[in-house]
Amino acid sequence: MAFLSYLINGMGLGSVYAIIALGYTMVYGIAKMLNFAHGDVIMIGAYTAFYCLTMFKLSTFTSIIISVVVCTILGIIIEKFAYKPLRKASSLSVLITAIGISYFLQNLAQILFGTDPKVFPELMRNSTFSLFKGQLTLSYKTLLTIIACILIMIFLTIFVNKTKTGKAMRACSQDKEAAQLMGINVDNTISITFAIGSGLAAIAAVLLCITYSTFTPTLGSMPGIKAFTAAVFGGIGSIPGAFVGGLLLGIIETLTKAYLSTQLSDAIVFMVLIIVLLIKPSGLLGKRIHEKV
Amino acid sequence: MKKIVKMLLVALLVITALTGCNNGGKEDEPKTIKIGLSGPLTGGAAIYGQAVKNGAMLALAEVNAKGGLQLEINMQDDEADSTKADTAYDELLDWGMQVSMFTVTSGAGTGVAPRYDEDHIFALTPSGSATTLVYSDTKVYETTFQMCFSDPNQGVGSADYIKEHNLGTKVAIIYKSDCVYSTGIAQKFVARAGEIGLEIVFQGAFDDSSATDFTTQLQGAKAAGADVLFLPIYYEPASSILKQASDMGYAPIFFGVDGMDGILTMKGFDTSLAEGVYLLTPFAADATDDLTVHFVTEYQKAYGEIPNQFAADAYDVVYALYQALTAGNVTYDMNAQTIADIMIAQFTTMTFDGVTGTSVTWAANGEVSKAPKAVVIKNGVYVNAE
Amino acid sequence: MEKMFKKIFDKKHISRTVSYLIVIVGYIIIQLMMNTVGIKNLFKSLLVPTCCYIVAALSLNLVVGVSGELSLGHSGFMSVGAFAGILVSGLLEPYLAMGWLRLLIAMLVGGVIAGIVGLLISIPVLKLQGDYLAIVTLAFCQIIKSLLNNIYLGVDNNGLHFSFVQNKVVLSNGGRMLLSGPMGATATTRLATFTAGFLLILFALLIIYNLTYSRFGRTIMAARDNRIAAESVGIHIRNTKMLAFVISAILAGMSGALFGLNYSTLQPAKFDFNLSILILVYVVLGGLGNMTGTIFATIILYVLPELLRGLQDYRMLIYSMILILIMLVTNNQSLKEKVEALILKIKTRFLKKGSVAND
Amino acid sequence: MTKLVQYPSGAYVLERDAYSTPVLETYHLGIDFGGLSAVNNFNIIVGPTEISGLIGPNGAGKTTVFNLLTKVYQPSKGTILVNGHDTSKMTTVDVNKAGVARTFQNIRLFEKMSVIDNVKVAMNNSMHYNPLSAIFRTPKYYREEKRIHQKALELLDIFNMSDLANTEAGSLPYGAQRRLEIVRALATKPSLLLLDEPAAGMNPNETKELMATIRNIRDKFNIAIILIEHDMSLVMNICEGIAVLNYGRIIAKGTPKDIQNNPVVIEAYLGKPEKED
Repeated sequence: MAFLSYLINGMGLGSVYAIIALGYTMVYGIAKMLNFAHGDVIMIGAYTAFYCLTMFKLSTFTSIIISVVVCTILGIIIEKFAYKPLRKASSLSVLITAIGISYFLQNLAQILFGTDPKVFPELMRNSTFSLFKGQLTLSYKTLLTIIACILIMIFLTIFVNKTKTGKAMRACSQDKEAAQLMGINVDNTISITFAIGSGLAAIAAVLLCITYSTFTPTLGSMPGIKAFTAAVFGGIGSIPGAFVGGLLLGIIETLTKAYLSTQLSDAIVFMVLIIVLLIKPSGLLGKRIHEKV
Repeated sequence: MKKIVKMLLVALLVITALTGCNNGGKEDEPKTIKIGLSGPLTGGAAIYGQAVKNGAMLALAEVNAKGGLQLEINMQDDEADSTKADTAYDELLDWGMQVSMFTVTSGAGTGVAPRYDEDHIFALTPSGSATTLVYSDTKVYETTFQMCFSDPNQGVGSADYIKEHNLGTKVAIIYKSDCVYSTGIAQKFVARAGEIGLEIVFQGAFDDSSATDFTTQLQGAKAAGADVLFLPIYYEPASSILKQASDMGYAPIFFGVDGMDGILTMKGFDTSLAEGVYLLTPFAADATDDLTVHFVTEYQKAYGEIPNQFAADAYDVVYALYQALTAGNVTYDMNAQTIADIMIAQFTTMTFDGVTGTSVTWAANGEVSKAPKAVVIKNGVYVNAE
Repeated sequence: MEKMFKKIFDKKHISRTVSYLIVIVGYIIIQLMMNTVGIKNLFKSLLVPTCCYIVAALSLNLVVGVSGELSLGHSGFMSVGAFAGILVSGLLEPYLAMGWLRLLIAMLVGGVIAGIVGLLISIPVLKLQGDYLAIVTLAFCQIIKSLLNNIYLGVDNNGLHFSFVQNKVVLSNGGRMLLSGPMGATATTRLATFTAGFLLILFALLIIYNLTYSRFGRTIMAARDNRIAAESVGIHIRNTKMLAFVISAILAGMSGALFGLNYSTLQPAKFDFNLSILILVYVVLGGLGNMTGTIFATIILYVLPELLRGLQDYRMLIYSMILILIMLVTNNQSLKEKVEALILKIKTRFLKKGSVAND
Repeated sequence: MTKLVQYPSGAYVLERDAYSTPVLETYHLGIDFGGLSAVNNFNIIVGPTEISGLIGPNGAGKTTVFNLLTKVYQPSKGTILVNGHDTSKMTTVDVNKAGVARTFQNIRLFEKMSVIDNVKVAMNNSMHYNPLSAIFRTPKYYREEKRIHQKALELLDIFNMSDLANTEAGSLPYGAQRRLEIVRALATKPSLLLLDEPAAGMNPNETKELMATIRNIRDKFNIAIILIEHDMSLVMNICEGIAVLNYGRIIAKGTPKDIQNNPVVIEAYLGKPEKED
């Protein structure tokens, strides 16, 4: 029974990774850049929701919406001012800039909000239920996280495959120049991708905060890197890949913590990343791309 | 080439600007004893640093008002980090520190303890409880002393208390593996539990990078059927643990040590979660002796909150230093090394009465003789558990 | 003699000469000041770390600037070097009284071990390119930190005692813990000196410059400038990059060893991702491939905020802004032109005023 | 002037090369990109002193052939022999060591390095000192560096570029960049030189000069050359054998004269006659 509860918790954690991984995977798929600042957008989302709830005493739903809006705008701003001018630069320069943005947000938050941990307000009280005659206790929060993740996946898959914007995104991810020739506004499409990824980050932020209860300006960095691992694991550019990668990574991490060692769980998660990259660089569900000469 | 010369000149200017202040230019006759202190004023342990600062400043004002020996305290922020504490130490040296209140946290203090010893400067920590602050595997630091009871004492005390009062039969521990303080207590606790026949069913660890998610450890403890959860950690992760345990419907008896102190003043924390939590502390704000009543009222007047044991320890440190400085006839112009010799002689022989204990004495290795007391949180305040 | 003089000051080697000069002159000035007027303790305590960061930044510049691969795990090599150095120094302590010799051995061992780790890591890492390569170096840095966090090592009369994950080391009387997991090394004898740091910088410069101005440097840069062309003229990219990577790891390891022996307590968590980024900022501000710039950038960015401690809270914020701005200006043509025009404008105005004043 | 003889396999080589090992042989060479066959059943034999041309309309797969020969792409099928050695297990680097050097359609110089350093990079494999020797500047380092410096200058001199030795390669004029790419390729001492559109972007005078240079290279270095070119006057002038590629297949092979009169080639280039205006 313990195993089952670890497994479900792992899926809860994995769902959060999956939602964050979506942000990475969509942006990487289209802009071919690793948006290192994604984790810090999550953090901004958390602070926004926190202040909406505590300082302005807004309702949970309004707070989440505001947080999503703030993150979306932030994502677009970051893209416009920092990444767009570098569209033709080497990947080294873009990555360094992204790291710069990440540190900028993190340290700005440290100065604005302080480094002391904030306690996220309770949104769901006494939220457990038992199964199997009390042998298995589950929290609604975990279930909520998993369900939210599945809904987002379904929504995004439909969006990317059925809508015009979604199709434009797929076209851009395959060949930007060709897409431009076909009359697709590449810049706008990239901005929309950033907007969606960042909006999802806000949802991930709230989900992270209701499970962990306290958070600091470094909230996003570790989940960010791990979610990137999940995105690579599942195959970068692939939405179902992010889902599978996220879930697997969450489960691996939780089970390692439970049965091997808490202190080694990070090492094992990163080991997974390295092994995946070496054996199957395109990930579980990704496609291989040829280099042009 | 010109550019290079210019650059070199600028560099030279910068360097000259930052030097030479040490022994150049005789200052006016000193009129205070300079006491250094470093502790976390920002970061995850900031509540401790702030409490120590408040307690120390309160005592400082009272002591100076007596009109006798005048003291001065300079507090540097070290964010409870050993390297930053090292820089803070240098800053204090440059300031001309004669006596020190050492560091607030054990982690920061471990790094600078050998430096106090090498430089022969007397240091009395209010709250750094690890043994590494007063001795290492190979040597005893002559000049460093503690005001709080040491980690082994807390570990042993906790185990004994749980056993004697029959709080539970199966004990789980969650500790922070990269913290001297936490591992020190946990190790002693486990050893003592073995001696007195207390069953430990689960040991979970976390470190700085995994200090947010405790569900796995809690699930482990729950699965092992633990009815007492021992938490030799700081209040910040402890608050998350209490929260996450309540989320998963796990309600053992929580038992903390002095690091748990401060949880009630944590901003935004739902104090009802801490209801029934036991913790060890040498200081109970509801005590009725004159000293404590005086301290608590004055503290409340000054800072608007009930002091925790960190504030109390710091308050005592200033009084203890004052007592020793006066008794040893220390003068303002003495250098730190001379003062250190006098202070060591004083501290190993004197008895001190303060808010955190009466008839307190110190061993030659710097450890204090004090017995930890257990309190339990009821209706949001500490109540003596006896 | 004249030829030699010419060689030292000719255009191609001038930056090399300047960096050696700066280091030597800086050392002499600081030594003189220490022995005459005396300097603040705070400043004194910054000397060794500054040297360590300079060497770490120089070695990272070999990988990022010269070889053109973004490594985000440089602090990992420092970490390996640091703890290897501390261990060696700790083990030798009862047998070797001469501090400087112990320090030298510790630095060499630290460098060699970091080099070996670098070699092992480079095999998988260099199979990848670009972002993936960067993220894998970051992953390795985390793995190194995690592993070091779990090593418990003690020594007593019966020899070494080792345990992994949980501290099961039991020492007989008089034994010492050399590494205690996440708490790292405690009660280390501090051996690091400013002179050692100075010599290490010179050594690093010697290695990096001599390597750069050799057939190896040429192939490393060729592989960076155009991978496919380099392969077409028979350059083995992976071996070439591996050389840069391993030498960089060795130097980082040596700087780590010096760093480790500068503190009595050191935790593995000190060498985290932030440190890697910090060093990267020094490299980027100093200029990719520009060693003199790296030295200046490190001194300015590390020492100034430490001295002006009020600035410390804003340090990383300022760093990150510098990082973004430099990348934007150097990589975006229109921004670059704007900034150049601005500099020209300021220059001409400044010069005009200056000449008027001179008249 | 040129005369071809037929091998038993059916391929043609120059008469003067008939009794030496061919520098390049390919049999049934082909590559698929995701199901699309870009090059198919490509068979040629090149003798050790031949200048041959590879022509064909845009997108015919010419550069892909070069990429296959230099192992930038791994062939899906077929064999490549360089100087009689099978290259199936070789990488780009190995192929170069076996004697194939090339230039690129879109110039690929080491732009931030000086002209002479570009050449020295290519000479790297003929230098013998180890990293330690470089770091501690042993006599061997100085000896080798001096030798290679001399050799690089000599090579540049042949192409009248020795006075540009210390210029940054990226700042050279276009024509000089093309020339430098050839010098760099020659510095690896190849037995087969692949030139990918060497005359692209050149004016008629430069092209004329280039023709002389290419002949000169063959005579001086005694090597075979294959060039991809759209400038027909150049191809017809200097090539001794020509292969025409269309849709990834060789549609004609022979001497310039044969090719000029081949109706299949004319059709490939100009389309079917009746469709013309």
